[in-house]
Amino acid sequence: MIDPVALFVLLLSASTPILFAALGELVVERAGVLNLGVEGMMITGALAGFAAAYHTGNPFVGFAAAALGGALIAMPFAALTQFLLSNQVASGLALTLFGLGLAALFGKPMEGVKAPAMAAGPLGLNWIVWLGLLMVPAIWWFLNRSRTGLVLRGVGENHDAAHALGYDVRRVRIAAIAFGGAMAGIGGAFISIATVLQWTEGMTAGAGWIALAIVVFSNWTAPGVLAGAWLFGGVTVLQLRLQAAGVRVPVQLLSMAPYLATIIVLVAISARQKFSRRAGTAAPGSLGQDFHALR
Amino acid sequence: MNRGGCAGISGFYRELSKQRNCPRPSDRDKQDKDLTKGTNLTDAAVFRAQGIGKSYPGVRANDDVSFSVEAGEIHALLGENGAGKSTLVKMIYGLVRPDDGEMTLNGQPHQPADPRAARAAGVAMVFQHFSLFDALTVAENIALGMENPPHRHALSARIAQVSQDFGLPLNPARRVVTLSAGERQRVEIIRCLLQNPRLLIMDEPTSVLTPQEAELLFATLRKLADGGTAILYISHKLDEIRAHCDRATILRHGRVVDSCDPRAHSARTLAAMMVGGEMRPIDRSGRRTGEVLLQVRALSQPAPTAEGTALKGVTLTLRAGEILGIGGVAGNGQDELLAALSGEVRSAPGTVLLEGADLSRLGPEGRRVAGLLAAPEDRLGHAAVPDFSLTDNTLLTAGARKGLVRKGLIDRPAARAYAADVIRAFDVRTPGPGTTAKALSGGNLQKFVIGREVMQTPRVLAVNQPTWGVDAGAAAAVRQSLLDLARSGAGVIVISQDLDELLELSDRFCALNEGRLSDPVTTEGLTLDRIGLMLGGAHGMEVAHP
Amino acid sequence: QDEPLKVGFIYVGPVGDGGWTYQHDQGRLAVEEEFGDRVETTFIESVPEGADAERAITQLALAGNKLIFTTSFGFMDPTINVAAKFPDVKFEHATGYKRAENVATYDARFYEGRAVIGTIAGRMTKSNKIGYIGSFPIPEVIQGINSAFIHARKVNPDVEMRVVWAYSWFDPAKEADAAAALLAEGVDVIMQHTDSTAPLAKAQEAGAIGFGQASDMAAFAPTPRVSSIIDNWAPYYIKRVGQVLDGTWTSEATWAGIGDGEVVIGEITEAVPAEVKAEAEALRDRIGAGEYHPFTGPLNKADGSAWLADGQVAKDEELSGMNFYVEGITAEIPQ
Amino acid sequence: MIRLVPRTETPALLQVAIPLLAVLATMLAGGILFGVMGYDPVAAIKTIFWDPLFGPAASYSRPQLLVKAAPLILIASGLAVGFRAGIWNIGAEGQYIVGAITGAAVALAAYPAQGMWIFPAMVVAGAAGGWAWGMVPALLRNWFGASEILVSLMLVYVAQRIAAWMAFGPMKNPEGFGFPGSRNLQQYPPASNPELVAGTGAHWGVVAAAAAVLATWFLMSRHIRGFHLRAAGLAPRAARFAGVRPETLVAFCLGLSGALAGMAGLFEVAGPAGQITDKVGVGYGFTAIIVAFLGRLHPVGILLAGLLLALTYIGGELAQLTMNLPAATVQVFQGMLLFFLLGFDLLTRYRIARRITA
Ligand SMILES: Nc1ncnc2c1ncn2[C@@H]1O[C@H](COP(=O)(O)OP(=O)(O)OP(=O)(O)O)[C@@H](O)[C@H]1O
Ligand SMILES: Nc1ncnc2c1ncn2[C@@H]1O[C@H](COP(=O)(O)OP(=O)(O)OP(=O)(O)O)[C@@H](O)[C@H]1O
Ligand SMILES: [Mg+2]
Ligand SMILES: [Mg+2]
Repeated sequence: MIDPVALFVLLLSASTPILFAALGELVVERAGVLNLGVEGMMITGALAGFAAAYHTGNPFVGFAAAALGGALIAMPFAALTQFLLSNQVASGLALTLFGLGLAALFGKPMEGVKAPAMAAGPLGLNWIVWLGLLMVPAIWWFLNRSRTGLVLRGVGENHDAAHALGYDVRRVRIAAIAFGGAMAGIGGAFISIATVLQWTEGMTAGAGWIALAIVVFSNWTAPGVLAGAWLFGGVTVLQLRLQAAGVRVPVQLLSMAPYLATIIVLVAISARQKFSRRAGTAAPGSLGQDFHALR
Repeated sequence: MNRGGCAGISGFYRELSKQRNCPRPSDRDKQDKDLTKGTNLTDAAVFRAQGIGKSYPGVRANDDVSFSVEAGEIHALLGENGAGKSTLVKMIYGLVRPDDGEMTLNGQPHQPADPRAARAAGVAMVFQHFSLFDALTVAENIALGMENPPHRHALSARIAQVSQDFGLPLNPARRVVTLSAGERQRVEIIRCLLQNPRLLIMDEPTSVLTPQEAELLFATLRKLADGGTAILYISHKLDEIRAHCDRATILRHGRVVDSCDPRAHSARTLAAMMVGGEMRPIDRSGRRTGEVLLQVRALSQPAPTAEGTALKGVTLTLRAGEILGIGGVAGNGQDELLAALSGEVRSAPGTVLLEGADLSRLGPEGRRVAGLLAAPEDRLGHAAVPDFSLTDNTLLTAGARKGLVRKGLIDRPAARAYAADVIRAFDVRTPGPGTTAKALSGGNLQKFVIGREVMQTPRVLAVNQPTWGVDAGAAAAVRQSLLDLARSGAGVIVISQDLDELLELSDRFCALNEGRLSDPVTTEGLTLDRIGLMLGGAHGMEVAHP
Repeated sequence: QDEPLKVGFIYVGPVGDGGWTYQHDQGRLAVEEEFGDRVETTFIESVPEGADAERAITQLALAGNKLIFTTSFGFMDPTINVAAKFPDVKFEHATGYKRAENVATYDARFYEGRAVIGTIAGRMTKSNKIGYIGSFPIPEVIQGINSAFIHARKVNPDVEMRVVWAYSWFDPAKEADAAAALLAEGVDVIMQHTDSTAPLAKAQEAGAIGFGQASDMAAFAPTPRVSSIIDNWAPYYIKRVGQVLDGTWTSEATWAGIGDGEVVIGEITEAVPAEVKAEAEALRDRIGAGEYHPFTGPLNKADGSAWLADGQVAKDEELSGMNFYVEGITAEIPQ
Repeated sequence: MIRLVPRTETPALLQVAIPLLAVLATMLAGGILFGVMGYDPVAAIKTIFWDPLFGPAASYSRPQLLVKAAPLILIASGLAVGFRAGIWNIGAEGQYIVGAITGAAVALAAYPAQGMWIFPAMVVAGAAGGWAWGMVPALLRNWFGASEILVSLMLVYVAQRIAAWMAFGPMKNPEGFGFPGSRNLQQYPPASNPELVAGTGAHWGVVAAAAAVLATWFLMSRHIRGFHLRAAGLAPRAARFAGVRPETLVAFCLGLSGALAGMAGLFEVAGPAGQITDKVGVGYGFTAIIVAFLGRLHPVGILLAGLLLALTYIGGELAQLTMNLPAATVQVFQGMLLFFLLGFDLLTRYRIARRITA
């Protein structure tokens, strides 16, 4: 009744914003930083990207601007957590508030206009969808095969040791936060530039929080993030698709499912770590902790 | 394999170096130098420091420090806690920048901007606390410590190769979290070796090692030294230094106060040089054992964590006025035994009895009320809250016995007074009870922690590693206070890896091995050979043949 | 000349939402335009339904506003509560059913507009499948679905209606996914009762058509947006402000539609064939003139039971509690 | 060059000065922002910070400060206890929602009975609901070591969907013409939480918030259990050595903060909000985290921070009303306030010293 291939194509687009944001957050968390400000960075990217795309007429310039915007708005968070050693949970929440508010204020002139249309990429899918898919192996390779990725993991795993070996923990983390901001920005811009083609206040509607859940679901791995993004996107798409096909679905219950699944996965990996001698979760050792080195 | 054999534990029993009934590792090594790729055997100084100074707010950590390390030499750096040893080597490694003075390496000026620059110049360092990444593999850990590591596969091959050459087998694919303390140290050493360092720095490397592991370490160091590497070695274990080091530079309050050949001095004179005065001998007099106070019966417990050790049928009896020493190498259940005594881990009914009363199901508070007190090994973060003032730290354990807490309400003036009492009675050097625990030096905090328990007049006090990482002066004070406590009629259990300490303090001695406690023997007349047998080939150790 | 009349507005969303709140604010601006110095308007936007609403409404009353429009269903109880404390202030609550001496209610007969665009949809679909994105299964939305379906069927007996509930008034990503799901089901016309342009953007990608909702969404004309159903509160707001100014205001329940200009059909673009356009406009005019009621029998309920006999017209009370589909819609309303 | 030197003791003055400094800095930065946007900065700041307290309509907005601040303070008091102990419940929003639902459920089940027992039973049910929702992450952490940060956050979304389900399904008002949302409890006197003294804004939630501040202050600064909590946050092993069971601690902290959040939800739904809707969670649970930090995790600080945040909400509404400042300004403002506070907070832990040179 429902063509699985078509469903999969739906899922690819639906999961793109959260995939970008979650991949970015993955890198940030792998560097040992918990940034709860994803939503604020996404909305900033959505606005910056939309404005740039609108003014230049080029959606790709828009995405570049979104990356920049997301990275920039993350900088107060970076400064607070890396230089002033502020609590990351609180700083992240502040970033979300700040980003949402700022985007709403500066977005006023952008209301009501339409973004330039984007030409479809291969197989009729948006280029950014492809870019997102490509980022999965790229980030996997970066984290697990590249030297810089190794340093980043080292910093996230044990910042004191990384510091003792001469790595600039702060610089690595600030770079990771900027990257996470850029990725979240692109994810947000996918909504404004590629999905809605307009700017409206609050248009990311909580996608950033889902991205955070996905990172946990992924057990801090890039392929896991893809799986998580597909699960979250998939459940939404599937229930809508079933509704469209006239099947009666318990929408509220289904929409809880990804969150429950995330909890179950989290419990499973935590339990594996707790009860077995092999290390289970890949949660970075220094995640969320302050780092302060005296020279 | 060399399990519990003569060479394996000889390094641990300092006396053995005098007895010479085993060849010293260095003697053996000299017979096969070809293992190392030594090139430079001249006695020119590899490293030289001239007038190095470093200030921290309120502290002159290093002041006009000058010394040199020569090729092929194992050079000890001695000094009390806070004498400035770590600061000095951190400057050599580029982690801290000196305020003044000059350093040269191989005759070239040495001013590393960061550790990477220092590594590039030929300096390698093993840290006081491990600088490893638990979740990463051995190969990844090593790659992180190198400037231009070869490709993954090539690196793994080299690690396998070098670790074989030095008799330190390691599997490059293992995750560090699964390794024992000794294996972890190997990772650090291999990481250094792969860089062919000119100068190798080791900051208190043996504090976490089993004797066999320590022995293996010295064998490796000697090999390296014979190959021309200069080695700078920091330790509080004076006998170890006397056995293995060629020269010693002694720091006090950041200044070089002496330089000597440690082999030519006794541990006591070395300690005197460090402290700058004579050490008072310990007074063991006037103790008599009385009735049974504490009984531990067939105490068994699963390992609390993946890295922990299970306790297996531990049984012991402690009498009034008696000090029971429990020896054994780290990781054989010391922490778990202390936790079972302190009540942090509750045990099966009938396993822990104080004066006949079953305390097994009581937590720490209940046991303190009953008179069973404890002081864990790690003072900062376990025995004391680093960020709390000393006053608040008294509330951690002394609330009930000292009436600092009544019906759940805290009596802060009483706590402050008690903290002041402890500070006075135990000569804790600190501005006052309001100081945070982390601001105290290790030795002073240890005196405070022990004092806090002793002054509660426990019936039984159990301590773990009471003088770990503590300098000679403070260590002597702590030991004396334990003897005094026993003299007053309490029972004391001392868990320690320092056999000298155990021989000095205890009336009876047991060995803890893989969570099993041996039967006690009287310390009087106990020989080191006998202890060696009791400790019995330590667990899971691989000692490679040179 | 005495003090200007102060008129306050409480919005549930931001003025910039481009939909529901935006249109209410357009109405406010129209009031300012109409009465110039004689009125002074203020608004508070993004007021959550619930506890904060009561305070925001009170603040408006305290600030001297004599007429206050509370523009979301969720403001119903707070409006009634505040009105009890300010008997000399007049309140207008949108889409609710509770009235008081100084509380009037107003709503728009959106279903009239749905009848018109339903006609266009029925004519324009080639796949004979129309998709409908619903926000929440509440009477207003169900009226719209039924009305659109009835009139699409009238011009195209083969038409089927696919309904997807987004459970949100505004969630662009979700709406886009809903539109995509409908398109995957073979739908080529999308109607929406949610506020973002995301469904139009999806329709554009797929070559389908859609309609502007709440606001004109002219940025998407001429296609995919072939027409729109616009909430136009301006006439009502101007009328009621005028009544307060000349002292003729009374509490009443207003349910106005195309005839009063409250529901406006946006320009039908050239993407729609002229005869279809004419047909739609004719229907619009007949409804506007009161000659035709979109819910005129014979109509059965989806379960087959009879609802309206031939020529019988649905009563307003029935419509305002509508919780069933008409015959021909196969889906079930989620409970 | 300047550098940071850890403090061994924090001067008491700083604890007070830093939040004030942060507020001043926010006013300054906010003023600049308003100026850039073309508003009169002085008037805007005055409207936000002064008018709710002393402006023309202050007699109304002052009590409203209490109404708005009460749930924030109630929730934040509980959260701060946990935060002090190193237990990160960031799911108070979910516990708030569940408490509102379970509390309202009692009322809806009792409807239309009359009785003195109904409201107390609702309070108990609300607290129990929040408690139970908080115990989920607690148990998962105790049994499996699952991070309570992430589990409690996930449970917020689950709770939101339960609320929507309730509003559209089981709890839908049968007399509501098919509209979502439960009966309005304000109109069911035995279940309502009205103003206790007219014109004060004080309802039972305000009383509970005040009680929570007092109780947590007593707990944290006078009682040995509070001492243990603080010890656990700073050095878990030391706390364990002192006699704290980590499992008990986790359960206590999450249970307490959950119960307080659940109570806050109930007071809100029975009082100011009136009914269960799909939007019953309006973000108090998240804002309370900010309040907890603004208040430096101290009960008195939380009291002031809750009032301050309420002030920015109400002042922000006034600024919309009188100056047409967009609603988003308040968000930016709160974000900045928190940024500044967190930034200045550094001074409590470190002092700034000039780098000593040779
Ligand atoms: N980062 C720092 N900031 C301030 N003071 C410091 C810092 N590091 C060390 N100090 C001070 O410098 C002095 C020397 O410390 P250092 O760590 O070098 O001693 P150490 O000889 O290695 O002691 P230990 O035997 O305990 O390891 C101490 O008084 C210490 O308080
Ligand atoms: N980062 C630092 N800032 C300030 N003081 C420091 C710092 N690191 C160490 N110190 C101080 O240095 C002194 C000695 O510290 P160090 O860490 O070398 O060892 P310790 O705790 O004294 O003994 P050990 O580690 O050998 O058991 C202590 O007084 C400690 O407070
Ligand atoms: Mg030390
Ligand atoms: Mg040191």
